[in-house]
Amino acid sequence: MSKLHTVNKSPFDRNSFDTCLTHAEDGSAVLLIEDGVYAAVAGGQTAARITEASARLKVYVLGPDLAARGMADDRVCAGVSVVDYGGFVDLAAEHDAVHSWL
Amino acid sequence: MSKLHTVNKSPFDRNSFDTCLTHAEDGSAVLLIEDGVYAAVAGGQTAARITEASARLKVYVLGPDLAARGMADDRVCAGVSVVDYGGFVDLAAEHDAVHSWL
Amino acid sequence: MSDNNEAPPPIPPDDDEDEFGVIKKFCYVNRKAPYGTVYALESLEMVLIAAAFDQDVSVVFMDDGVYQIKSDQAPEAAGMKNFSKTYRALEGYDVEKLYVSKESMEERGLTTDDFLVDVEVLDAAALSALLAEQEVVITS
Amino acid sequence: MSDNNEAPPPIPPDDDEDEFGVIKKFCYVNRKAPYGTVYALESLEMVLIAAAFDQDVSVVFMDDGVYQIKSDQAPEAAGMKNFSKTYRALEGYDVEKLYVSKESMEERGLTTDDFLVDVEVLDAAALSALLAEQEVVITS
Amino acid sequence: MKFSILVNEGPFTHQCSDSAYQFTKAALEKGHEIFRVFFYYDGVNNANKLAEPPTDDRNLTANWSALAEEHGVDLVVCVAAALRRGLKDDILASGFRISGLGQLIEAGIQADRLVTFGD
Amino acid sequence: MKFSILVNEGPFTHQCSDSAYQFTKAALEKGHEIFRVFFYYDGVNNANKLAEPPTDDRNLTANWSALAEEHGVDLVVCVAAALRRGLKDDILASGFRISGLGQLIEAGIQADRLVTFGD
Repeated sequence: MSKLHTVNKSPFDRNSFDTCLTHAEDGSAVLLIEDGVYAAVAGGQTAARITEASARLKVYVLGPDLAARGMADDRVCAGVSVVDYGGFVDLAAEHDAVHSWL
Repeated sequence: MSKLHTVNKSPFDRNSFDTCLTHAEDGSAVLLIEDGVYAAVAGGQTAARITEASARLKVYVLGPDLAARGMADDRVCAGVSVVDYGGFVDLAAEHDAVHSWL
Repeated sequence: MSDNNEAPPPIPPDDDEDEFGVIKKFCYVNRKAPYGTVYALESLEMVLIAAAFDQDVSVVFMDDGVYQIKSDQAPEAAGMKNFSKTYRALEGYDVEKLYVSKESMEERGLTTDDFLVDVEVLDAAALSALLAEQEVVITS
Repeated sequence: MSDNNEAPPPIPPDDDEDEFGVIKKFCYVNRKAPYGTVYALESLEMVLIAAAFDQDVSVVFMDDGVYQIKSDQAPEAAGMKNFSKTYRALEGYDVEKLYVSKESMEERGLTTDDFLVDVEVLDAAALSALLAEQEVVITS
Repeated sequence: MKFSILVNEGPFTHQCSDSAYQFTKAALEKGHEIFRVFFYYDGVNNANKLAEPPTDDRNLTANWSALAEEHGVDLVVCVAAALRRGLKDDILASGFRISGLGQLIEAGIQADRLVTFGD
Repeated sequence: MKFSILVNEGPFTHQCSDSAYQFTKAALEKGHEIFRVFFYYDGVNNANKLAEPPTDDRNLTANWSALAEEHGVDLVVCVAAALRRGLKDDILASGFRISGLGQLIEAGIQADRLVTFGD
């Protein structure tokens, strides 16, 4: 069972980002959406964890949610791919199940 | 201005407990309510922070919210006083203002 | 759980196929504390209904979700309804796979003696493996 | 902010007393990110109305609240309304005391160049002192 | 002493409505005055008279209405927050009134303490 | 591919309703089938036809109704969650129907993927 994990909460306020990274199996995909996109911004305290995670997981971030929050694509950590809603749908279709870390 | 600070979120899930402790001035009061009461339970990872905080702040916990969550008064960390809703009202009246850390 | 909304589902017959002829691994993941928000209560209502569909149901309690099954809950003084006894009824609905995160339990100063139902305690690696094989993951 | 609900308040006359003859220190504390939830938007509507009452208003951005005043917000592609320009209008309503937590800003990899309004950056000690003197603290 | 109360979340969904109600009741029992209870954000959903919780659960809307009836507590729902969420006069429970955000600021000015309950 | 969608939070209050709507629209545009959208918890508030957001903001209830109209998307509101929150037939927007939680389980069984949006 390959999984797409989604995280929609700020890693500074909630624990869902950490819990997701702890439990996502090697090779699965993590998509950051809504306030979850802040985890992917370079220069912040979460950047190291993203870099570490991207060595064993595929990490994606939802572009429209980044743009909403004033974060240009060039502020995203290396190793993270930006997708749009269509890309979100594709990821959900390509994996066997979606686990939303609410 | 003496303050009553309230915290209503679990310290394991949200940052309001930490932020409140960082910003509450010496001598002010902190009342843990709703899911915030878990911070006052002995034996958990937050116990040390409560002990540290109670050296410079007056720390209270709302009894009905502890009981709701199955935590008997004897599981509360030393230095923390248990109050009921009437006690909450008294604390709000005794201090000059209430700061709810939402 | 309630007496004027939906009736609780009947205990399902013990056959191997549900009405759709498909059995999937359904997993309910509970990460939120009870009473502060309604998620624990309404998630439990969901699990009860799911039981009537004869799927392969697992229920996971992790992070603050472990507080949902704390014994001795008494929310009446705070004006709320005590729904904790319903966890004990899950077994009667053939929902028997209840799992608790070891790390979440320990961080909160809890032991298995604190829980009102029998659960299997899994460490992070075992819980990750369990989650990985689920086909439908319902979170709240 | 809206055109079919309440009209924005008129810019208040520059007198020293409000209609109640009392001026209190009102502080709006913003700790939540915009767009993920509605708190930032509706809190801002509250601050605009407050301005009409000629109180001594401060607005604090701390924790994820610092994201509220990030420049270049473009929520249209996500189907949401861009309300960020309204922060720039605060000055016209005589709401000029805007404070940002230094630690919150730095933890998130932000600098003052990232903000769409002029703010005063306060470290934790200075912010604590500011909060301590407020008479009415409104959080959301 | 004069208290004002701000309620930011809907009933059932968050305990904050319960906490606000219990605080208000305890304050009245101690002889304090409640200047106003103001409902903002999802708090406006406290005023929905169509709410029909299971009969073995509490009914917060009815509880608030009873406080207004018995103690004359002023229950004010923010018009802008209510419009956005579809809380209209047609479904407004007894004892509540819909008014502007200015009523909250006034509550903060006039009361000795403003106590906020939310998420 | 067949998708089912679960929406756990009310419109405006949380972005989850927007995300669910944008995902559903994108899936339809890619030729996928939406088996059902199920509204639970405060998600039932998406179906309140009285909602009147500022005219310069999006109207999520209207957006969902349009999806039902144009693509025949099945929008199901949980009856138990709706009763508790006062979301009744009187104020139900077009294209939505109120039914039991079993519809969610069925949606999980019948669809290839269930995607949950919440807080």
